[in-house]
Amino acid sequence: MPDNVIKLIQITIMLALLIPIAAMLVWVERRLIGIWQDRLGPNRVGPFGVLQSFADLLKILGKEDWVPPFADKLVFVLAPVIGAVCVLMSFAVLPFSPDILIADLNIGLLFFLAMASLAVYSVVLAGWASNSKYALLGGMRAAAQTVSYEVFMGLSLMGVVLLAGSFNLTEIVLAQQHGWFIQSQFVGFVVFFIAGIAESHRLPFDLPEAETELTAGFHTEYSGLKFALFFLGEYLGVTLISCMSVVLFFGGWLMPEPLDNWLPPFMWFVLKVSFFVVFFILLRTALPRPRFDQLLGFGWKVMLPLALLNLLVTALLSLLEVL
Amino acid sequence: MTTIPLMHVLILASTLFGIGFVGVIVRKNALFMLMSLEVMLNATGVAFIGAGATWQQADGQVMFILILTLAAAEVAVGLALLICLQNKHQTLDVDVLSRLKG
Amino acid sequence: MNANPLVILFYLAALIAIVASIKVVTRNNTVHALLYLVISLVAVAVCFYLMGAPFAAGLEVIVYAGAILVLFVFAIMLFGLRQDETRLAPKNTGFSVWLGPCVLALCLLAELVYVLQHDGIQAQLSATVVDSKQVGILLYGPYLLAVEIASFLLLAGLIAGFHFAKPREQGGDL
Amino acid sequence: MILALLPFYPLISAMALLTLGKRLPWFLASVLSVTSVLASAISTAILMSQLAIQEQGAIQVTLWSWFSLYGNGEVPVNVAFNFDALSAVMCAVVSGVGFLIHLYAAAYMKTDDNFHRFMAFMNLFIVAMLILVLADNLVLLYLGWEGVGLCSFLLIGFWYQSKENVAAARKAFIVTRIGDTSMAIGLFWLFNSLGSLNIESVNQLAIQTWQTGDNTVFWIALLLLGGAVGKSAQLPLHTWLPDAMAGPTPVSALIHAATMVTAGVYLIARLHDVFILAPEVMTIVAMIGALTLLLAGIAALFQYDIKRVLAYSTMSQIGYMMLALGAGAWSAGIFHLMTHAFFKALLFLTAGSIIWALHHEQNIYRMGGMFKRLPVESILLTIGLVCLIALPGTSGFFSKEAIIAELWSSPTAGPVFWWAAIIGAFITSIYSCRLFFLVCLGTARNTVNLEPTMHIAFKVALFTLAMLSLIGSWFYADLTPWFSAEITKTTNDPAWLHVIAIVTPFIGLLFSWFYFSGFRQGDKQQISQSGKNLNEKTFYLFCHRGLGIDRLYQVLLVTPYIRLSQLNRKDIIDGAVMLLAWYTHLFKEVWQSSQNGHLRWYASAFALGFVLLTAGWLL
Repeated sequence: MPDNVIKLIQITIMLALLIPIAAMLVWVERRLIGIWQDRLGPNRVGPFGVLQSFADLLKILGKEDWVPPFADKLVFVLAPVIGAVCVLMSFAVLPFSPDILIADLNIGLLFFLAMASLAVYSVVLAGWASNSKYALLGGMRAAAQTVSYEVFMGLSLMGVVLLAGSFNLTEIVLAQQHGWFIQSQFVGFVVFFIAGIAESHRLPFDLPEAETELTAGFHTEYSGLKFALFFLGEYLGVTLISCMSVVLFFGGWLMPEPLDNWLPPFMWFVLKVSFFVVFFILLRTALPRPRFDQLLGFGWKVMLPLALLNLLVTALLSLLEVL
Repeated sequence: MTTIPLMHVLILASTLFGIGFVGVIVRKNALFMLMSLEVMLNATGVAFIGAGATWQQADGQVMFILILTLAAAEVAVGLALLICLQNKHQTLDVDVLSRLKG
Repeated sequence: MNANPLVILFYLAALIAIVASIKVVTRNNTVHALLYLVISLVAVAVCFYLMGAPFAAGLEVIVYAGAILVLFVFAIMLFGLRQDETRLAPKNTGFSVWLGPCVLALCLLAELVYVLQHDGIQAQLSATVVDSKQVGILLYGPYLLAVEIASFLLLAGLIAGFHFAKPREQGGDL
Repeated sequence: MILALLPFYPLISAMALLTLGKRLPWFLASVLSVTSVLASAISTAILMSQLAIQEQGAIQVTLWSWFSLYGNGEVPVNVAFNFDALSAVMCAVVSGVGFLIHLYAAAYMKTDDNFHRFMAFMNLFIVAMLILVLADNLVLLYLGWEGVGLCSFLLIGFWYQSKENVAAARKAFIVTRIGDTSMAIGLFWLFNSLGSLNIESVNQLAIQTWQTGDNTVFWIALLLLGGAVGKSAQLPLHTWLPDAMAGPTPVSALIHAATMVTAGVYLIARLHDVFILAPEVMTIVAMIGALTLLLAGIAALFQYDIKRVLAYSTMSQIGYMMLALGAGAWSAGIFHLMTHAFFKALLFLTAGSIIWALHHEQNIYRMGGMFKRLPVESILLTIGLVCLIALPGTSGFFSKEAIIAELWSSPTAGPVFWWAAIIGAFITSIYSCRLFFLVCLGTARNTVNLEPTMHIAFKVALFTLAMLSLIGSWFYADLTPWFSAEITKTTNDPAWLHVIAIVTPFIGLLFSWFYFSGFRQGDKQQISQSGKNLNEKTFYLFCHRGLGIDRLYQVLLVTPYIRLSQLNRKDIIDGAVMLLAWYTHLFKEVWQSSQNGHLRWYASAFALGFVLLTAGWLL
């Protein structure tokens, strides 16, 4: 069973890497925003404050694991775990490079979508189990928002599936050898990326946790390790969406011919992903938060028709063998 | 590789169906009845997929997709009705909501 | 018997599905029941995958668990249904309520199993994967009419849902 | 073409009146309804002149094919009209007298709220009556027959707000229904035997098919006679007519004196070939006529309502017609029908005028002295009564004498019937005198102010009718040739018969002159005593109530029926039906209890059904 052992090792390495990366993203975000806003940000712990996240981690681990007495205990505990697990599971189907891939599922894309849709439960159940007004409102917002945006997230990806002819992510990447799908699927990418932001509840779509309105939304009652799990989930989500964007629209580990050999494929992948992660973070500083009805209206009235149109045009063009 | 006998799949489907069925009959709460109905629908899906897989035909999955559509429409209408009932009668107890009797 | 891990996984998932379904039916707490339903559905999705229907498995999770049941959660949140309040009614407590339906269901099950046994189904599930492309070709070929009908059904569901849930000016009847 | 449209002018008018209703002003409505009948009358006149010129005995027209009795085109029943001598006379009476009565009614009913409805019904009646007399086949005849029955019902109950009127209308309808049922059976039988319903062919086929005295034809004739008896208010179905006087007076004049009640006479005359084949029935007809004429005459002696006197008189005169028919004197019967229509319409309308003038006073004991108060009406009434009594020179004289002359030696009648007719004539003159004395002579026992105006329409109608009553016999068309199957007389009558017949009315006059001297001189005591007697003395009461026939029916039929229905309140036959209902109800209870509205119950029922079904299939 050497095969299985290799897989196990890969999984372990993946987890060992991903969780610290997610933790580091917190620091990256704070520093970057600090810089953009012309201030310092965390810079005391370690060089440039690199160890800030570890300090936070230590602090969180030291806190009392407290569950509010009015909460539904089982669901309350389960909710953050679902979130983190779903996001982590999605990474299993991501082809980081031709070699580094845990599960080469033939329905990889569907699996990603499935996990994304299951991740809703995390937020919704957290809001419900907390048994408090703000949390419930946050949960309901999350449910409405996620269900709405999930629809055209799936639809926007169908153009890619159509062109690649497969749900398998590796095959999708390989299909981009002669040109990234961003060229033909620019609209699809825009829709997907916006939906991705909404799915990971990042600004400007962070209404489920809008602190000016709902204290902290669905995780108002959370603290300690469980709170940390939510946080982890969010940053892992950011990373995941970035990874998916790269895989689906930007050729994954592939690079055009001259650049191809400069770096190993995995490094190209990491570089591309980093770009999107930073883009994600900088979005937060750049955009205001819409009203909730605006959010839903935008989703159903603009994004959904756009995604459908994109799919229709793509289908038509591929039928005429233009693409 | 040992494969799964169709028999077992069908027994799984029957069992799920039976469980959902008991739920529909026993539960008084319309919401639970709806959930039990979902279990039953799901059981039929299992049977279809099992049959489709046995003959390596996609028809089973097509039927499953149709079931899925049905379930979606059913739940949308069903829940809307439940909300109306809740607003009007402040209860979802189907034993109380028996005004349509003969 | 040469136990293939995937086959064992199938039986495991089936068992989980059955147990979770039983929990769905017996729980008092709506959200707990719903969570068990999600677990049941995901377990069934695993079964689908192992039965060589990955597309169906994906749809099961995305559409069923990810959309339809979220609708349930949404509804529960709107109602504020924490517990099944109907269980407080004196009539619906105890074993006797469950007895009749359970016997009925067992009869049904016994009959079904008997029929299956009687017909002597020896077929084995083939390990071959029926992928989404085949499904798609079938859907938009011979089943096109069914697709159209399903789309009408969904439209009807949309309109009905909208009609029922829209706020009324003054206590309109159902 | 003229014939085709003949019955339909009043129909158009009736439709217009019913649809436009009160939007039509009185003048337009009355002009419409009256002229429509006038149009029919003029058409009749034109047709009669044509008929006189042309060779063959009838003008025929087929409008459309109504239906076919076997559904395959065989034995078609057409809406077709046949205008022959008999129809011509009837048409002339119906449309002519009908026109005059319409004219009168338009003025008489002017103030009524439902004037339009009234005139529409009247028009409708004329339509039905014309269809009846013109019908080429028996089905169409039956349509008209029932149509006039319906209109009669509607018009008797015209003032439906009053309970008695409704009861009278119902009575008329139900009693005539008995006759109509009998007639319908007779028609079915006739068709079954002869395979045709066309009147002409029926008459021909009857002669070819049956021997005289055949059993079948006896029963058919008897059944048809039942219809005639019902419609013409003869014994034993006569009881509805006096009550029918509850309707407005023009209705009494038109329907219950001049036209509809003579339909029975017309029917028998029309099917004379059938009746001739059944001499026993002819005798029965004569018997019925004789009995009715005597009974109605006696009853007329004891009435205080002027209209009821006239109603009984009508019955009595139709009795004469029946007598004539029974004796085979078709032509005389029809002649009397015509003259009777004239003078009886005149009598009714005059009575209506008097009633109108006296503010709806109908009791003759409260009249009196009308010669001074209402001279014109009184003279008209006198003319009518003179005709009724059949004093020589009047139209009634000629027609009645014609009948009486035929009786003695008729093979189906005989001396007994002759004597009955003579006694009837005697009684006629007595009750006529009584009426005349009580109304016109003596002193006024009613001091109300008279209704002032006598409408011009009244005058036209009344004077025309009076003229016709006096000289109506000039129009006597001898139909004898037309009734080819006239029964030949066996012996010549003795001369003294005529003398007695002519003298009898005068004897009656003389008798009344002395017997009713109190009435004549206005002896108030005697008059009021006589009025009281009608209500108090048993014999008077008995006669006043139509010789107790109504009472007899009450005792023999109505009371037992009511008793029976009370006994059978929980209808036994209905019980069988109710068993079914109960059974259904039981099942309803059972199934209803299953429809308890409990969703879970339904789901369990599903489950149980499925389990049992599968089990059944497995076993």
